[in-house]
Amino acid sequence: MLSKVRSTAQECLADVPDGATVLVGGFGMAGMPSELIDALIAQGAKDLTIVSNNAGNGTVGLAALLKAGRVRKVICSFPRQTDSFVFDELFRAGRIELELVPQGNLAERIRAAGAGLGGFFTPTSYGTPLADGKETRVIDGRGYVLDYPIKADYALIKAHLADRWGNLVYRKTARNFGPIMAMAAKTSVVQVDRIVELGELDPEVVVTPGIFVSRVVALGAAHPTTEAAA
Amino acid sequence: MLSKVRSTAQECLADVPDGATVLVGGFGMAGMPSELIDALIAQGAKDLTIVSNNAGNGTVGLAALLKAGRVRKVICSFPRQTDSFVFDELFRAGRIELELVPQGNLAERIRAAGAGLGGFFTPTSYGTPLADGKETRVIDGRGYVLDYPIKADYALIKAHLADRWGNLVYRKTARNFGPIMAMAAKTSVVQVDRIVELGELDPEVVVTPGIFVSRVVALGAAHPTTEAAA
Amino acid sequence: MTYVPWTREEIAKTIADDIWDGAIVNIGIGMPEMVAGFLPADKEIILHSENGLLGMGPAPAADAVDPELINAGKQPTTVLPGACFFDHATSFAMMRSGRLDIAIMGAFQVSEHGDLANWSTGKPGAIPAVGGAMDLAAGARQVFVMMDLLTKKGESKLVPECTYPLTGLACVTRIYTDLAVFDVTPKGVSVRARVEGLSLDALQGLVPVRLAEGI
Amino acid sequence: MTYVPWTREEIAKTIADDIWDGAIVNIGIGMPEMVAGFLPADKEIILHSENGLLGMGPAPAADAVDPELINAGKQPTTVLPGACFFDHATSFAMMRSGRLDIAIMGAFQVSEHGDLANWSTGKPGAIPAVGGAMDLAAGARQVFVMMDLLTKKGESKLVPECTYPLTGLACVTRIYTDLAVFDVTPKGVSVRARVEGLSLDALQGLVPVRLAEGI
Repeated sequence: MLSKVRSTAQECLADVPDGATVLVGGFGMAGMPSELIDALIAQGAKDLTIVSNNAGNGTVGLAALLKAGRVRKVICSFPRQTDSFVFDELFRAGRIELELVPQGNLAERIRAAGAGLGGFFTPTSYGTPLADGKETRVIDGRGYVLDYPIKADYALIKAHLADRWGNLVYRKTARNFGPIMAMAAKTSVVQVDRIVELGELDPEVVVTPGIFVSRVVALGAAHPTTEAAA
Repeated sequence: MLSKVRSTAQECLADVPDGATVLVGGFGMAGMPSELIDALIAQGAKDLTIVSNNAGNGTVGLAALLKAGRVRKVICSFPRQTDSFVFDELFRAGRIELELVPQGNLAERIRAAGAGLGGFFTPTSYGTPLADGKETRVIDGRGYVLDYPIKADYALIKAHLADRWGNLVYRKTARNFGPIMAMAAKTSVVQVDRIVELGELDPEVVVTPGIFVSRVVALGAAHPTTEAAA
Repeated sequence: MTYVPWTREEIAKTIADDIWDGAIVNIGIGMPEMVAGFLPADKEIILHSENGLLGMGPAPAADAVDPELINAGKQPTTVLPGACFFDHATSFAMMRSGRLDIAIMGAFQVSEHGDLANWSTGKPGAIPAVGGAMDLAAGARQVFVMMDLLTKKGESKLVPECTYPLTGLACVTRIYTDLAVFDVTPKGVSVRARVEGLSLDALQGLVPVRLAEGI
Repeated sequence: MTYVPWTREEIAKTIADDIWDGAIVNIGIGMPEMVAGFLPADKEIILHSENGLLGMGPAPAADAVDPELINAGKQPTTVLPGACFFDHATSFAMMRSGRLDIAIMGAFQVSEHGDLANWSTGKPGAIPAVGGAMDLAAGARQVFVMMDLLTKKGESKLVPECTYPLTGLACVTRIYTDLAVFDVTPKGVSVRARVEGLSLDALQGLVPVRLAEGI
């Protein structure tokens, strides 16, 4: 019997090795897999490459992982925020590497890994400093930059509901990077508000097919849980 | 007020010019926009390039369009079927051009157009005769073929429900090429079973956001219409 | 002659009035956010939020905030009837494939060719951050820039060539400033409107780019 | 010694028995379709249909046919609890990114390196058609081929190099035939099973590829 359900966040992340590349979902706090990040901090893997839209806020979640000195490199689109002081300090001290990627190229590079592609030509960043050193090409009169997939060992994702095959539905704008990160990682780990019985999710409304999901763990909701909201 | 709703299939296709590239959805009869194809036949545009998974069955739909001598070229993955005699005859007579594309590369090339990419490296077809004459590259030890987007002037699609903004949901395996074809065409025309009020489609379950849809027309269902099936 | 620059509210209202019925619009973070408050009620304008929402509504009441329903500025938002959610790949596919009618963005500089610089001052030691600016620049059919025409030091931000790091090439189609509104055309920069009391000659005196009217 | 070739049912059952619990499998059109009938009830095996369905069930009763619920062979099908629908780009992304455990396909020829030829005989005048065969070959983690070992003329279909047009390079991992089952390994072709009464030497006599056992 196929079951991707695990009991704890710890169990989901026990095998993350040092040096792993880890995709971390979320845009702002929406879709941020906070409990999985906490479990990763507790687990102890170091020398990580973290791929996420931002580079941590305040002193919790990603920022806490960075603060613990466990991240070698961050690949993101927008590390600079009013409360990104943990990253700022590490970056200014030269203690963390940054690869800055335009948000849409970041999404497409993650998606390309999940689609098994070797690379793609994107118009975004053509003619800008973020294309420096990259291969470019004019196709049909328009300039493009060659970008490569971001393949990852793990993805940490937050979704709304899952079944034991790993089928997922998300909630509102918490969907953001979840579907593409699930596709792109060898092992995709998903924290959900609730596990439902197989067959409870309408086959028409599943957003991430279970084939892209390795492990799911129910950790409760971080949003209003009225019936209307669910 | 934004409304993509049109009254007739004819109205949806009145402006198709000679020489247009037209994406036609469907896999087998599931998702086949038969009434739109009939309207295209009636409309009279010729010298068309048709992009579809197959090249017509029997004497109706795509086969009828081909039979009417209106198609210059077919781009598809599987033209040879037990009842594809119309295509077979035109092809053997040298009266129609065929570009054969593996099914997944066909889907990805359509999707690439819809995602505004200039091209992508795919592992599929590497080392085979279908890669002859194409640029190839070994990336991270694996061989890839460079494929280009299939941009189209029109897409003819069948979905289940639409609202006036063009948001779509599909039904079962009739979804197939619909979502990516809607993205890839300058003008995407969708026949649906039924138009619903704005707000009736749950924002979580819309499959094709209305932004990718130009015109919708309600033409009734070609499947069981019990409440359970809807 | 003396003249009074347009206020930010006036600029925002001008932009809002220029958006057509049925347009799909992405409103950038910062100064452009003011445009949302002036969208005319008699037009149906659909707002795109690049984190994965089309059909965005106004900010919610304080007691209706949902932490999983936010906009690209990470502020709580709402949805209108007809809205839908989608993932990041789909959201940026919308941009890149030219489905957004208008993106409204701030700028450090715009060149006479429509090159845009709005993501980095290039200052050494600054933390670089780009977000979706380059994707919007490359993808939106029209890029409307909203900015003051002059820096605090009185230098024109409309320039022959940008000196700040570029966001995108030849992407800006219109520039709304406190002193004038410009169209960037293949034939050059055309003055679409000026504040009352500011002559074309006087405006030309402020801007090191050849200006004309009615191009 | 005499021997009786395995029937197609026997081959199909052997394949079905080799599929592990929880495996995600794409069953190709033609001879492989028989495998579906032998899937063991005590294992949960998830079937992928490349037209956009995971969790495919058995064929429906005649009165429960839905023309919008079909499999890759364009035949009516059903869904199991846990199934989901998706578009073609997603379906083939699953293949290309290595999420399918097994694809079962027919073949004209397989080379000792695992090269597969199954889409075209290269005959001039034939209508070429490829469908999803090349995508499955390039993407599935394991490709199981189901075929007769010999052509009607008695020529081996397991060959040093394919002479028919290729579907994919070095993709086949196991070959199920009417006379033997082979593993394609980096060290060569290993005989996994033979029909009773067919010695390794006799099998080697039929196949122009060096065979071994237990590689």
